[in-house]
Amino acid sequence: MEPITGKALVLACSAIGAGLAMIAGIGPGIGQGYAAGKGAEGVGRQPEAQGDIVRTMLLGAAVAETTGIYGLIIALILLFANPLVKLLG
Amino acid sequence: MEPITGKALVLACSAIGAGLAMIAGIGPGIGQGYAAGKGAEGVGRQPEAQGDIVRTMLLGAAVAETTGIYGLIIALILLFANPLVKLLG
Amino acid sequence: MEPITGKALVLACSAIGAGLAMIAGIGPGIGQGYAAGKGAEGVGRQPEAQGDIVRTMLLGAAVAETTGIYGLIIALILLFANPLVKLLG
Amino acid sequence: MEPITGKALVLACSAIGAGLAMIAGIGPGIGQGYAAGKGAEGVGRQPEAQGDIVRTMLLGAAVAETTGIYGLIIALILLFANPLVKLLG
Amino acid sequence: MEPITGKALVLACSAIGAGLAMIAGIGPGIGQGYAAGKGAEGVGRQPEAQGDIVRTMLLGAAVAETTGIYGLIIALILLFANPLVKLLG
Amino acid sequence: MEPITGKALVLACSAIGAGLAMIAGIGPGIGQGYAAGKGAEGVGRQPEAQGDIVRTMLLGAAVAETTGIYGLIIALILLFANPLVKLLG
Amino acid sequence: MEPITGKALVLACSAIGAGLAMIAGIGPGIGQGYAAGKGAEGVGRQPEAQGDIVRTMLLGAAVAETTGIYGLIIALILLFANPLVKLLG
Amino acid sequence: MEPITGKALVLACSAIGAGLAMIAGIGPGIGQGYAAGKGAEGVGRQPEAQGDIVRTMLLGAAVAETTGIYGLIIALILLFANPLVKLLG
Amino acid sequence: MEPITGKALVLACSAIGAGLAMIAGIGPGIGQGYAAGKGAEGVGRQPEAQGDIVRTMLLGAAVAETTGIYGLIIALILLFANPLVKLLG
Amino acid sequence: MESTNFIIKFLQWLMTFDKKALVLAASAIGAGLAMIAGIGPGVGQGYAAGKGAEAVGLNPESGKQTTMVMLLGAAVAETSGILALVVALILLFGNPLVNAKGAAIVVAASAIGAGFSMIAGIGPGVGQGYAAGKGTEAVGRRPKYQPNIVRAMFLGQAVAQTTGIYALIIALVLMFANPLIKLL
Ligand code: NA
Ligand code: NA
Ligand code: NA
Ligand code: NA
Ligand code: NA
Ligand code: NA
Ligand code: NA
Ligand code: NA
Ligand code: NA
Ligand code: NA
Repeated sequence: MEPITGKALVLACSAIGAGLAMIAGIGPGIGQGYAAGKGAEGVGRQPEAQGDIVRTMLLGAAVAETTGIYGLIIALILLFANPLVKLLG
Repeated sequence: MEPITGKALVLACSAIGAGLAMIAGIGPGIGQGYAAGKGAEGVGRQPEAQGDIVRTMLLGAAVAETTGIYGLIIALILLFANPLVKLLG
Repeated sequence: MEPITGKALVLACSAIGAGLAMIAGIGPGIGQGYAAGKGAEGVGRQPEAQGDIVRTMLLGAAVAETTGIYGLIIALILLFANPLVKLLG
Repeated sequence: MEPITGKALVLACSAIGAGLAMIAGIGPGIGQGYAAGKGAEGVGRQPEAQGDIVRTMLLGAAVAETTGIYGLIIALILLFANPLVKLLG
Repeated sequence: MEPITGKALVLACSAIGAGLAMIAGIGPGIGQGYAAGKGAEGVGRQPEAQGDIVRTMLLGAAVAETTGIYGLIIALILLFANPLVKLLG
Repeated sequence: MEPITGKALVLACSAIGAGLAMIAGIGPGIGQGYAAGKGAEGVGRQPEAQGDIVRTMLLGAAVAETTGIYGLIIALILLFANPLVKLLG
Repeated sequence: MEPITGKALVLACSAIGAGLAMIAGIGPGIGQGYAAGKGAEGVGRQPEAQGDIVRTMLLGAAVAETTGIYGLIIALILLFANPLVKLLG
Repeated sequence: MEPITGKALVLACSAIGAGLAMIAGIGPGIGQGYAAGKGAEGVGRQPEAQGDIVRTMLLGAAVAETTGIYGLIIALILLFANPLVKLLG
Repeated sequence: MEPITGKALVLACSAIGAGLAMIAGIGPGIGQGYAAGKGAEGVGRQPEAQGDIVRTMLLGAAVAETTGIYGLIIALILLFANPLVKLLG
Repeated sequence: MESTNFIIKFLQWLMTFDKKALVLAASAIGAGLAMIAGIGPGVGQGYAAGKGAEAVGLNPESGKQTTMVMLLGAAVAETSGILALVVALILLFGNPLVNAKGAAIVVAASAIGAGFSMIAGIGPGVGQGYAAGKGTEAVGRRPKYQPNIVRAMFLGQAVAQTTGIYALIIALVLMFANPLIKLL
């Protein structure tokens, strides 16, 4: 009979922490979608400025992606390079 | 009588973590829907620019999809290639 | 007397994970509803462009559906093809 | 004295999972309400296009309903055709 | 002395599940309120179209109500016709 | 020492379920507030249509109230006519 | 070591339930604030209609308050007239 | 047999805390996406002011990033320089 | 075998509390992003007023930052100057 | 007596802790929950900031006046954030529950309940900030009607505050005049 160890508890909670961290992705999804809509609207109105509009949209969307990436990085750390388990010794 | 092992706890919390990660999908859903609405509006107003509008809408929507995909990937890792269980040894 | 096994814990948490994954559906619901409203507005203003408007609305809505489908797939996997239980051995 | 069995735990968590899955209904509620508002606005402005406006609104609202239905289906599966309990054996 | 049985656990979690299911009601509340606002605006602008506006608003609001009703039905099933308790045997 | 009975667990979770059900009230609060704002705007613009505007606003707000009432009813049932406790026998 | 009684568990969960019920207050706060903003805007545009605008805003805000009050009532019942504890006997 | 120690509990909850902290990233994602959309719109309308528009958009987006960074810092502290474990002694 | 001490429980919950406090950061992220968008729009329209627009945007964004800072302060107190552990004695 | 029932086991595990530790641990979570209210002022004041920037651009000559209205409205919208901060600081530095009599689990749960309650403050924060933004916009358009506009804005903001006050009252009752403890 192998009981639940401290290591197992840390790993189990890391799975939940990884899932929680991904929720940050709601933000870039909404924001970039807004930018997509405004970009599409702008391109329809000023087709001659399409290059500038799409470039600005993509630049702004790249900025908006960062916190989603932060969440992904924290999740990947929890899953693949878990520093908490190492701390347990 | 087979008690709850550490492995079972990690796998159980992985199921919850996978579910949590999917919540990120709220974002792209809202954002891309906004883009869809703006695209439809634009196409109605400037039918001659339909190609540009739809292309910009789809490009922007592709960008907005990423964090939803991140969530899906983390969920799939938790379900099918769980690194936490391997760490348990 | 049959106590709680590890298998039961994994299956119980899979039920919760499946429920959580469905919450992603909030996004497409809001987004596609926005597209529906913009589509209806556009059709009222430019009845002659109805075909283009509705087609763009539906194309955009299809894109917005994906993360809701991802959530559904993860839930169905947890319920009907649970890989975590198999890992338990 | 009858202890809590694994079956009871799975069924208990299924009740919570079913409740969580229904939360998806927030999305279609907001989205379709937006469509309703835009439809009412459009009908007031272009009464002659009422048929087209209402048809587009209802088509878009039907698309927006799907993720709410997904949530309902997962909840009904958890309550009435629970595959997790069967897996318990 | 009557200890906590599996039946009690299922019923306890059914109470929480019922509460969670009601949260879906956020959606129709927001959406129908939006429709109400647009309807009031429209009636002020085009009083002669009041009948059409209110009818469209109510039709759209009825569509937006469904996911709130789904949540209510799941809650009522959990409270008054709990199929999970029956499964316990 | 009086131990925890199954009845106590069901009643305890009913308190949490009742609290969760009230969260539905977020929706009507936002929606009806939107209607109030649109009504006030409309009355300022078309004072002569004040009667129609306020009537439509109130009709729409009544529709938007329903899911808040559903939540209240489920909470009151959990608190004052708890069917789950009766099921415990 | 002080044992937990059933009564203590019910009261503890009532405290949490009361807190959860108050979350409903998010809705009226947002909605009435929207109405306040629209009212201020309207008063700036049509100062001569100030009376009508503010009256409509307040009427609509009163309607939007109800679900916040429902949450308060449920919390007060849980705290000061707890029917669940009485059911415990 | 190594049971769950206090250290393990602190580390496990740190994993959950780190995940929760990342949720802050929803905000910058939405806000910066809005800025991206407005920037794209502005660049389309006043291409001659592109430099000023993009500079203002990026300046504002940098300000909007801070709370996402705060969340990331707290998560990194919890994972890599956990002061709570040190307090345990 | 060393049991979990009260100190460990307080520190573990402090990690969760710190994570929860950071969620406040959603607000400033959204709000400041909105301000960034409006600032970019304004600068495009009235380039001659760029100084005033950016100054007002930054002043307003500074005001909007405060609650994110409050959350950060509470999290830092929980992590680095935990008054609860001191109270434990 | 070793119970096999996991709920009893968990509750017995909780009871192995000192009452004070249990209450303090719950207070840490309660303080974190209360801070979530800060979402509201952040969104609302950001809206006001955007509207302020817009108004100043459209009407630079009344820039000082519109900025003043923006700050006034935003100050009101800060309320929920301040109230949440105060509740969190009380839980951390002047916790009345630590010395409260009664069952540990009820006292601990009250700290969490107080934290949940404060989350309601999101609403007034968002709403009052919206009103601040609209008020700022309106004053920017028609500066001479500032008194009327600001009066309507404040009146509406006051109405929007109520659910935040209700939540504060419930939190204070749970912390300082807990009727549940007495029921035991
Ligand atoms: Na970012
Ligand atoms: Na993205
Ligand atoms: Na998608
Ligand atoms: Na859909
Ligand atoms: Na519906
Ligand atoms: Na309704
Ligand atoms: Na109401
Ligand atoms: Na910031
Ligand atoms: Na602030
Ligand atoms: Na109020």
